[in-house]
Amino acid sequence: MLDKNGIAKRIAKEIKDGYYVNLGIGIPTLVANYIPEGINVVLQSENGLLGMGPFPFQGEEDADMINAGKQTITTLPGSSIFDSAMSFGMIRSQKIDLTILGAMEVSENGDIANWKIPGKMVKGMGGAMDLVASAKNIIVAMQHINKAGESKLLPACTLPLTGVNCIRKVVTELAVLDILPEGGFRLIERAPGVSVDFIRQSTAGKLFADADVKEMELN
Amino acid sequence: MLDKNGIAKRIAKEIKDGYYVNLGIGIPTLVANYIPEGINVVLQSENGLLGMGPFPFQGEEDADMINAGKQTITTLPGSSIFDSAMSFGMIRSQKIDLTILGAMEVSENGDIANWKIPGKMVKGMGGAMDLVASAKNIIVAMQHINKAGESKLLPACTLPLTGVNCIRKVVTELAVLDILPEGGFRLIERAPGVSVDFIRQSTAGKLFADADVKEMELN
Amino acid sequence: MINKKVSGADEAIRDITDGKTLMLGGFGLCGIPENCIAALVKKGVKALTCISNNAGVDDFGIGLMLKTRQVKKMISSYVGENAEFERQLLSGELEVELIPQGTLATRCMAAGYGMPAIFTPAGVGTEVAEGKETRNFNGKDYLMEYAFDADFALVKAWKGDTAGNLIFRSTSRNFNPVMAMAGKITIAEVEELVEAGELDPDHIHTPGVYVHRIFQGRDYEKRIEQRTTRPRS
Amino acid sequence: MINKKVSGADEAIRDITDGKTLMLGGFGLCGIPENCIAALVKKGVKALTCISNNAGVDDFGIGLMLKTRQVKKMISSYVGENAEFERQLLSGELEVELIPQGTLATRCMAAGYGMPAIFTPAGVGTEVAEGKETRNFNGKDYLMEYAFDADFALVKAWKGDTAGNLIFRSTSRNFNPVMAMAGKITIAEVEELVEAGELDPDHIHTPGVYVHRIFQGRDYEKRIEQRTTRPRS
Repeated sequence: MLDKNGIAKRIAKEIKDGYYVNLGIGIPTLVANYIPEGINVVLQSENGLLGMGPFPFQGEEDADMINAGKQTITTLPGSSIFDSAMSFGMIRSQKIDLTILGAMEVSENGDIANWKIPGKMVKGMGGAMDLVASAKNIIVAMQHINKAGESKLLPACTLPLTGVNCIRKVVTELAVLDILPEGGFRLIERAPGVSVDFIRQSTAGKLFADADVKEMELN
Repeated sequence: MLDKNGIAKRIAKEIKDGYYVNLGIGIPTLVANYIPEGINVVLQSENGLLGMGPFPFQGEEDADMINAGKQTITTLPGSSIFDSAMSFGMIRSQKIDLTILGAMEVSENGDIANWKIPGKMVKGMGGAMDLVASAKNIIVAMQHINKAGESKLLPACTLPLTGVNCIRKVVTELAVLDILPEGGFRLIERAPGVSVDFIRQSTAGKLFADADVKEMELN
Repeated sequence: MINKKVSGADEAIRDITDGKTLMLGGFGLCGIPENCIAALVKKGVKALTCISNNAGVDDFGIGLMLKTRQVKKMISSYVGENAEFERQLLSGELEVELIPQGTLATRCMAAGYGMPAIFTPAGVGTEVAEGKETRNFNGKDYLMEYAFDADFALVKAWKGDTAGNLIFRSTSRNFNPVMAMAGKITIAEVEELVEAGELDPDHIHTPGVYVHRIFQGRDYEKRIEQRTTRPRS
Repeated sequence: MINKKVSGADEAIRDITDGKTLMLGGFGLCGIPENCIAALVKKGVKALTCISNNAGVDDFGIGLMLKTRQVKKMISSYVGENAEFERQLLSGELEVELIPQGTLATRCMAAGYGMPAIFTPAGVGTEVAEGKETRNFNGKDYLMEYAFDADFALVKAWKGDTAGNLIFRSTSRNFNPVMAMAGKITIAEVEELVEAGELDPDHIHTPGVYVHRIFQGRDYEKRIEQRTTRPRS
């Protein structure tokens, strides 16, 4: 079973040289720590930055330089700054090669819910609806099961949707799964030490799994 | 009867302190020469400049600094440069207080034709269609009659239209005329030495004129 | 050039009265019009509709105006950092319209660019789409979203000149340029106000034509929400 | 950063083949991609559709490609400076679509901003409106105009870096930034190409994500169409 860093590490392997990537808040942010050496990637932050660098050194924080998670960050040589309209312009026109974001629920037909729990939580969707509606390549980083042991990979989402029929790949603490165009989760890799049976038990949506599905390689 | 500079001089009196103004090619360009002292006006050039200054001194022409007539020009303190989308964005959102442009024909209901003579002339509309469709305040600088003595202020335009029902004021070599909301030209001022009768003769469209309409003051 | 300079925040917001619709620039607490917000709190104007990506935090930014109950309605994309906001929302004291961040930005741009409506795929198939026109282009569904209609836009820039030209610094740019274009009256507060002619025309982000009033702000706090650092190795 | 640098115009246009749709930046002869045009003439690629505000003059700019009959169709707003153009148009050798300048700019922006269509009042009631959807918003009629779909955008900037970031100078900016955003493949030629990190992130007009290839141009002529001056008094 993977921890958050393990999920981030596995997702980092999906990033290819030359990609422009948008990382959501939470686990996706951690992905930046695991991008392999020699891979040139530009991180977009939808508040208006291409070329997000690491956190600043202590004492060098700049209130004017933050990422979409409101964290102080830095630029890199070749960075550019732009306004919010252009930022979402480049997202809508699919200039961003890969979007990685979190989810509370994902359904077997690729719907995603991650912004609202009626009566309980009203943080808002931020840029997530724009990202999932526009991106050509989206990976969801999420927990496969909640603390009560209930699956979050469902036949249909129960929470208000963020986007419909848009997710094609999910990485959880248990597995890597593709969502098939015709519907259903296809198990691609197991987390180390996790059995296909346990993944099947933990997936409420339709699951297609070969008995001999391989274990993830994380290094 | 006014020459081109006279028309420009008369139009300049319509410009108020604090106006952003777009000047078309031809007579309208001359208007800049007659803006009264003490009136603060910012000229917009739709290729992407606010704060157009005078022509450069000889030897200081800059190929990168031109106006919408492709003339070399200069900037003024407080000028700004922007792209073509923003330029027409500010035109459409009516940030420009006054637009002055030329015409080949104007009709008594405020239509204008100035971009095409079928089979003869195909220069294109440039920014004129955007300007006339968007501006809240448009003055047309034009010849009242052509070389054959025919009126260009018509009941209806004969040439392909640039815009419909958009012109409210016309200044010609003979007169200043308003176009009434209900249709028809209303004579406001006569050019020096021009009679109301001659203006009536020279106006094919419906004309409303008091016998004692005043003569223009040009200084 | 036309001189847009006013003495300060109080003069700049003099005609913002009860019930007006305001746009406020900024993302989180980054690039917010601190001086204008303080002046609005001091003035006590009420029943405002505020269009802003976020709602500040409990004790800063738009949060200050929520505390004093000056806001009737918020139109935002993300409000997750403000407990007082959540309380007013859940109790029904505050109307809230949550819309996608890109839709928010583009509806501002549409107003500034004289486009009455735009099409975006954001929110198709979700509750955001309820009651909206959906239209298919090239096999993909889009929502039609209308340009905002705001009485005032309050923005914060780094530098500005007396002609109203603005330059933003780093990611404090965010919504400020698009809102500056969109207000019927746009008020800009700047960290440094210079004479017309001191800014390079090629580097101006917001041309002065969009700005009606400009003043040099003071006592900027520029609070940081998430102070993240790395150790010097 | 991702390195977008190529050796020069020939390499940059290597995959522009017969029948492609190109956007070309510039207003008149100001800010046109001189090196790319020269390379296209040399290569002799044919049956091109060119989207450009103007068509150059007889012996410069896109005029060079008209002379060699490489252009099948022009989409422009103003073409009044080119006799060869007028001849080909009147003889029927050249297809021409004339559209309002703001519509041209906004259809480029729409492509770059992922908006399938936009609304503009320009051309309502004229022959430009023929066959187009008209829609009324708040009592005013607008035409619906579609985003352009161009295979390549060829733009000219003043400075650029290897990450593809562009800075334009003076009014040579014009259509270049909006076309840079709009091409499926965007090729930028610059007067000065520098390493990533040498340009101020706050002053970049076109972020590198929009630019696929960049090269340092040479032998810029930067011809002036209307050399207007005033005497030194």
